[in-house]
Amino acid sequence: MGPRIVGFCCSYCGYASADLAGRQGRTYSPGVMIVRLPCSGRIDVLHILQAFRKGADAVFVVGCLEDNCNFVNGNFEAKKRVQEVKDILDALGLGAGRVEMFNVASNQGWRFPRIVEEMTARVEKLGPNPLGVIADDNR
Amino acid sequence: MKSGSGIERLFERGRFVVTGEIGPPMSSDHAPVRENARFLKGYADAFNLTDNQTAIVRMSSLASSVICMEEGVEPIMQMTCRDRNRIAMQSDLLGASALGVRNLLCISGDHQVFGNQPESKNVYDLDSIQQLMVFSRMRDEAKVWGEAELVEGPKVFLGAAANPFADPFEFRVTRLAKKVKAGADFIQTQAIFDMARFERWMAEVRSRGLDQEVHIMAGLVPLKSVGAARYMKNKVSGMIVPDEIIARMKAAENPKEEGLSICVEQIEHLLTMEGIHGVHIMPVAWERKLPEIVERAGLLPRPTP
Amino acid sequence: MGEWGGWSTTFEGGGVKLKQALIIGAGIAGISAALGLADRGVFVNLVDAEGTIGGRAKELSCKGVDECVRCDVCLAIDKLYEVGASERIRVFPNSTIRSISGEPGNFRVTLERNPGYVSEDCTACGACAEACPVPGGAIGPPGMGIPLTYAIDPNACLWMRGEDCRSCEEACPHGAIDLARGKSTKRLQVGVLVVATGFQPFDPSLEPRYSHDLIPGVITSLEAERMLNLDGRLLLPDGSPPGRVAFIQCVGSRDSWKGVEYCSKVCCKYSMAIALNLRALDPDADITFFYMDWRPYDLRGGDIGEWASRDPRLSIVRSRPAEVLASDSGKPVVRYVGAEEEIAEDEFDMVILSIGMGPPEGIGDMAEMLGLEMTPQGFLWTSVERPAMTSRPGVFASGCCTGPKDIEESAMEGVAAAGEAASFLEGSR
Amino acid sequence: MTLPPGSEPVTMSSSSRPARTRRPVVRGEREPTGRIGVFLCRCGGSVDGRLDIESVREKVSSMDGVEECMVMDFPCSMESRETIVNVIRENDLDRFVVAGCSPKAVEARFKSTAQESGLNPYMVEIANIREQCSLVHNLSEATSKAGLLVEAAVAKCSLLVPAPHHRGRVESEEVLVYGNGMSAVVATDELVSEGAKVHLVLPFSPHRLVFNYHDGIRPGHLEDMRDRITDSDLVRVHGHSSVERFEGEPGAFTALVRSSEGAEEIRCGAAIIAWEASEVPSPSLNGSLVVTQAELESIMDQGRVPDRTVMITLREEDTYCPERITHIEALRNAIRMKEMDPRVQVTIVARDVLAFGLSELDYREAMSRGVSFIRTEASPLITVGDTVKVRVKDLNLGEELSIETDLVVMSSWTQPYDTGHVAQVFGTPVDREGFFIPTQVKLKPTASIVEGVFLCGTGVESKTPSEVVLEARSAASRAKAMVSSKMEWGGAVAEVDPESCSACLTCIRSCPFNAPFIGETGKAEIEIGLCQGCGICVGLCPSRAIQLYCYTDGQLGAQIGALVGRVR
Amino acid sequence: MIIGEQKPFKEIVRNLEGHETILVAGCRSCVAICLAGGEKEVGVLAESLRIHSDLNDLGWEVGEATVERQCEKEWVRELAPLVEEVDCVLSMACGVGAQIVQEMFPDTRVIPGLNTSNMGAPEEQGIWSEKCGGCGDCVLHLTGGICPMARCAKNLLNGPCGGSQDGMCEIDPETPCAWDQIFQSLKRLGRLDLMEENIPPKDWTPSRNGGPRTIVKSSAVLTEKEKRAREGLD
Repeated sequence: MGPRIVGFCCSYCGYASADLAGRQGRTYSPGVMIVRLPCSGRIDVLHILQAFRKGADAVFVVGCLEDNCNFVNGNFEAKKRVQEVKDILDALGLGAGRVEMFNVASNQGWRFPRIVEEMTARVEKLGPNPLGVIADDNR
Repeated sequence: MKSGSGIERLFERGRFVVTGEIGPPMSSDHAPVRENARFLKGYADAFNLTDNQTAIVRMSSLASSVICMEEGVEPIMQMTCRDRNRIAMQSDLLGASALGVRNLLCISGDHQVFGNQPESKNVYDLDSIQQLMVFSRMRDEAKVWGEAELVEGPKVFLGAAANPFADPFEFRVTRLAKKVKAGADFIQTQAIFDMARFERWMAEVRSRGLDQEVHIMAGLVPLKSVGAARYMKNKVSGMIVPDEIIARMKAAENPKEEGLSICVEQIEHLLTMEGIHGVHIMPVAWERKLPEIVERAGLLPRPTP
Repeated sequence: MGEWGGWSTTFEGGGVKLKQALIIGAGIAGISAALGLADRGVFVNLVDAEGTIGGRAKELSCKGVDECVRCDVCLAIDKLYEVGASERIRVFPNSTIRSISGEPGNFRVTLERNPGYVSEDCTACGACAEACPVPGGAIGPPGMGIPLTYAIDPNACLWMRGEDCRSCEEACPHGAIDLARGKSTKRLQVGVLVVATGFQPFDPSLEPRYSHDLIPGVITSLEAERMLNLDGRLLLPDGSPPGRVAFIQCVGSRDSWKGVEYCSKVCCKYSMAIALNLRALDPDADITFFYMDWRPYDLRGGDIGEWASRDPRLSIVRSRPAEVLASDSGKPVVRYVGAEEEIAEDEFDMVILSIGMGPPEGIGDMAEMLGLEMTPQGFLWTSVERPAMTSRPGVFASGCCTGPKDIEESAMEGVAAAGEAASFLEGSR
Repeated sequence: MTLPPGSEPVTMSSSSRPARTRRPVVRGEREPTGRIGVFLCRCGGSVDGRLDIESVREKVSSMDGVEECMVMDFPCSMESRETIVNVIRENDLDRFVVAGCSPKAVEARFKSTAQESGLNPYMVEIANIREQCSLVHNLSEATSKAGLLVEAAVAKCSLLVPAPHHRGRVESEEVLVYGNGMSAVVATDELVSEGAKVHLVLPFSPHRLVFNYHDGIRPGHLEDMRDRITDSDLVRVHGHSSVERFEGEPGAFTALVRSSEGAEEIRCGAAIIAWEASEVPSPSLNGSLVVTQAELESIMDQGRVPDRTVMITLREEDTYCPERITHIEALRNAIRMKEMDPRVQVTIVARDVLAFGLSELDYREAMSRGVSFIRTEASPLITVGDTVKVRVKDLNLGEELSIETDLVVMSSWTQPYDTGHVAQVFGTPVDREGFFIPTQVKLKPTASIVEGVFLCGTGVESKTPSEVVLEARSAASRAKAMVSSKMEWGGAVAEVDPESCSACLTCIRSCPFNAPFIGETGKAEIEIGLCQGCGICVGLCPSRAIQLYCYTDGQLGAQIGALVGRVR
Repeated sequence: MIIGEQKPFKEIVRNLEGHETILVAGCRSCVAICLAGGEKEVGVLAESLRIHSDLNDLGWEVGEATVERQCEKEWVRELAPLVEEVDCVLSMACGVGAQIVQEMFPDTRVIPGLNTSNMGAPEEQGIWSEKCGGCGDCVLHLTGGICPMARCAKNLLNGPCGGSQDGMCEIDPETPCAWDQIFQSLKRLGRLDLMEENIPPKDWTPSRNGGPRTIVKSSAVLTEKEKRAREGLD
């Protein structure tokens, strides 16, 4: 099913954009699993780390376009959380590139598949998450 | 006579005193100090021996002072509050006095971040004002801080620094007053470029009669280049270099020459200023120019103390 | 959708007032009015001539890249979900008004359900599209409208073209497709009417000098929006991004020759948003605006002059171009009168015509049927003091059918209309 | 977003709050049993056929906790939802998963289904196996992905807890209108005609309300309206008063209104801040030769028209004046002068003539009547002698013109005053110039950042009178809708565990809606009525003391685990 | 409150070398409030350590626990059962907490996870600065409520020195000059006279010069008699 990628999506934009992509029949890698959040601001450094520990090859967080957050600054908060994780990933040697923050609008159906493309490409560059490989071996 | 130092005597006789500066070397070799002393002898009445200036480790001001004396040059030993606690300070003062050092300049000292030991821990057990309080008491009452009696107090003429160019300006004269009250006998000011502000400061000094209580020496730094001017304007805090000076340096086809002339003009101006009892000339890394400056300012020959 | 309860009539002071509304036009104004009324417990019949609701907004695109440029389009789209979720709003797609009788408080309306060929039972499962033998498919996938239904393109459909193919009908698991379906009618009784039939974008072929459809790269702002909607960036027919783009403002606005004397109000705003999108994607793109007066409807940061002053690659020309020609290389060349009264010509990769808004098709008949007054410009007349109030009680109007406005203002009018209509039903007005 | 000058970035004292956060009683909801039902949607061929729904069912029905797992045609249809209710009752399920369309489309329906079956409405989880699965992947991919999605949904569902929620009438149906001009009057009028009770709070007496007609509004209309509403028994006018405190939640606000007589507490369900900006007198005015548009009007009212007039619409410091109204004023007055005497010369100096929409017609009329226009970017130089000279650089001619004239009319522009205080009281931010900042929340015109508080008037941004009317009416209409509909809150709301709270104020500092506060226990509490459920505080809380119903760390963790912990 | 910040992850990992079972212990007090060592930070660090262990196949076992106040034995005692399980505790509390943990569990190695910086206060969300030097001899009444010992780079008692420019300290243009602030404050308070006086050399005995300082509030201390009484000896 391709690389394991978790997308934490704000219900207002990222999630809607994915829905729209679906309705418009825009396909993307089935390895992408979407976790719906009420707002990207709900994201917690822990959630992202958990995903990686479980073996996610990449994680992305989708929030609304800047200055268009339904909750004023949730997407800015999310950006900061993602940066925190980037630093940790670097310290761990996993590569900060495995996590990214995107800002999209609910009616950008074309955008979601592009995000998936982007992250898939990054995984190809960085290789699979070793933890995922280990996990698979132990299964 | 508090100390019998040369400059004290000159001040007493109401002479216009000239002091210079000799930067101790980053070396254990005494030669550089001697050479400078020999070369400068007679062009100023005494010379400041800086104490690890800008927090860069150099030969100690005490040792350098003694070397100068061996060359027949009168030293003004600088002592910062940065590197010693009150014990070391008092004992160094006793030692210096024992070796014949008669002038001592009390300063808080540049913060260590500027030097080559930024990781070091500063002391500041005392600040410069407290240092004056402690030292003047040692001299006048033959007591170390606290009550312990000294068999013999130090013979020392106490100097302090004043910076009319730092902020808050309105407090600057008060701070001078505090130093005087704390026991300063003479004052060397920060290098003057903004003459207007300096005069405003002096006016207030006079209005409070402080010029009667302490000998004020105006500090001067001859500019070597427009770069140097800019550096002092921008990098050295507590230093104001007006744009016209920079412009003038920029305009000159021979900046060095121009720098000297500016300095000479400043001296000539200061000679006429009420309450100024001398000048303190600091040709930073340019000691050898001192004679020319003093000469051109018509301050030669220097009187014998 | 299933059967649909909750239909009650309330008896109030005067005559019978049916606590039901009919909203004609399911664009942003109509939707805002519908939601506003549903909020107050009024049951709403939302009628639209198209297969899905959303009106013009669903053709428009978000123009932001990482940063929002405040074009409000996404917000309009989000409203569609609320309509879909509301149990008090019933949507009639592919429907128009055949006749209206009765009096304020109790209108009798006959809807004409046009052959969408696909009924609202469609679940957009896509079985039909898969079954369709026409190369490229005669059945389009749903856009972002609600309800989500597939639409059949009569021009491509084999059956329509006289051949005997009903594969989609057979494929549909819900019997939602009936290629033979003729017009059907539906009767409704409602207390109030809200007209929100939107606007007609200016037809660029009425402005032949700008060579729309003649020179590749000359597109209307609406086409630009559709392109952005499709994959997020403006591309030339050959698929390459445009390096030099010109915007021609006031195409079909402020132009008495075209019988359009008014200013369409929103073109400066949306064309600047499109330009911001271009700039965000390509810092080196050369962008030129040809305009007469810069009228940024959105006051916050909408001044083109200010932008031009800090962006060397943005040029602004205060001139209405004479024509758009083709260069030897076939690229569009804009011909205009320059600052020194001289004739100047600039070549571009893409020329975007900022087209204005006209009264919606058939508004005249609508006005006649409902007995509503119109403005000289051909829009519905509404009172300045009561923006949603038409010349006839019980009938309200909002959105661009009463004059050009942007999404937010349309939504505001929808809300105001809901207030008027609701209070009319409650008899408090 | 800047807070009003001198205002606290946060309010944290429990004193400025109702004594308790409202804890809703969840009536008639059965005790959680942990028995899960799963309803898989064929959704015609859009799910079934595009993925193998049967194999998903097999996979899922074996999961622990799953008591019932059935495939249905359209769970979202009325009939199916009745079926679901029965299945829940029969099998004593206390939570369920629906796998089908996007929750954005169907969530609301299944919440009510849950309630109909006597469950807490938030005991349902939806797996999106259509838009985000069957429509975008091939059959085998979609099938296995759907399996994971449903598993994940079950994993999350098994950890759901009944969320606090409340649905009921508002406590007060009255609306507070706090204003200083036209929009306040119009908003009140709309509310009255919609049958709402209104408290109209004005900083001065209603008779000091002044209005501006330039935009087709019948002169006198607003005065009539003012008198009508002040006489209406639905309206209580608080003249010479100010709102000093405003707290509570939508449907149940308390405002402290202070007047010269003293202070009074008012209950209201919603509030409208209808603030008008007032004129900034142009600094360069000079007696009788350089006047404002308003002064020009009074000159014309005396039947006088100068032979030569130059109107300047540019601000002193600005290249152009963005306020439409100044341009409309200029055009209308220019036309009026020409009407009074066609021979007079009228020149309008502007960078752009902001004649939006139908005001373009005024622009055309002005031109056809011979009003001349000069385009310029720098504001002109005025020298006053016995006549006035205006020096201006004409953009079109590219040369400096010097115009001699009898009268110069300067457009004055507007700025809101004392909005800082209002903003502080209501917790709605203002920008640097003092304009209220409307919320950016999804297309809610006239909404402020505070739920239940609406904004209108030129204190939000400059507008023409007709736009003010529209805005005021829709603000009023929304306020009325709010107080006459049932108040609903709860669901995905944040809740503090006082045990672990360190009262560090992080939540208070970070909440955009000012929902957290320090309660009487000295620990943080969250005003459910104000909580919008964004979860920002949850992600930030250093003590992990805050959880968001429907999105707890545990639930999300379980979901993540199920989604990622899989073999490639 | 006490302000600290987490050590760089790599340093923490280095210091943990040789240990396999680790308890990451947080504190709900100051360090939680300055977002350095509360339950959240504990969770994040613990998870990061687990990932590190998995990646490098170290087989670490990482536990988490956060107590009310690590500076008090009674709270730290709660950790006892967990500490038994591990061979080292990574304390996310301030230096005080870490020491108490060590004191309570002398046989288990305690490794600091934070660098304890100062006694300070939040300036705004995410920004904390030092306010008190804990010198044991407060002079705030003389200095307009601004502490020169903590906030002057040279902790002068008779400042400002010649390095004060435009209200900023000579050490860098970002740092405000405490003495300039004192001057402004006293000016506002109309008590500039306080700055006319020379403040004599400071008595450092109440400060950090006699080994660890111990404050005794005799009225709160149990007397020998009381203790014996409690132990039921009398």
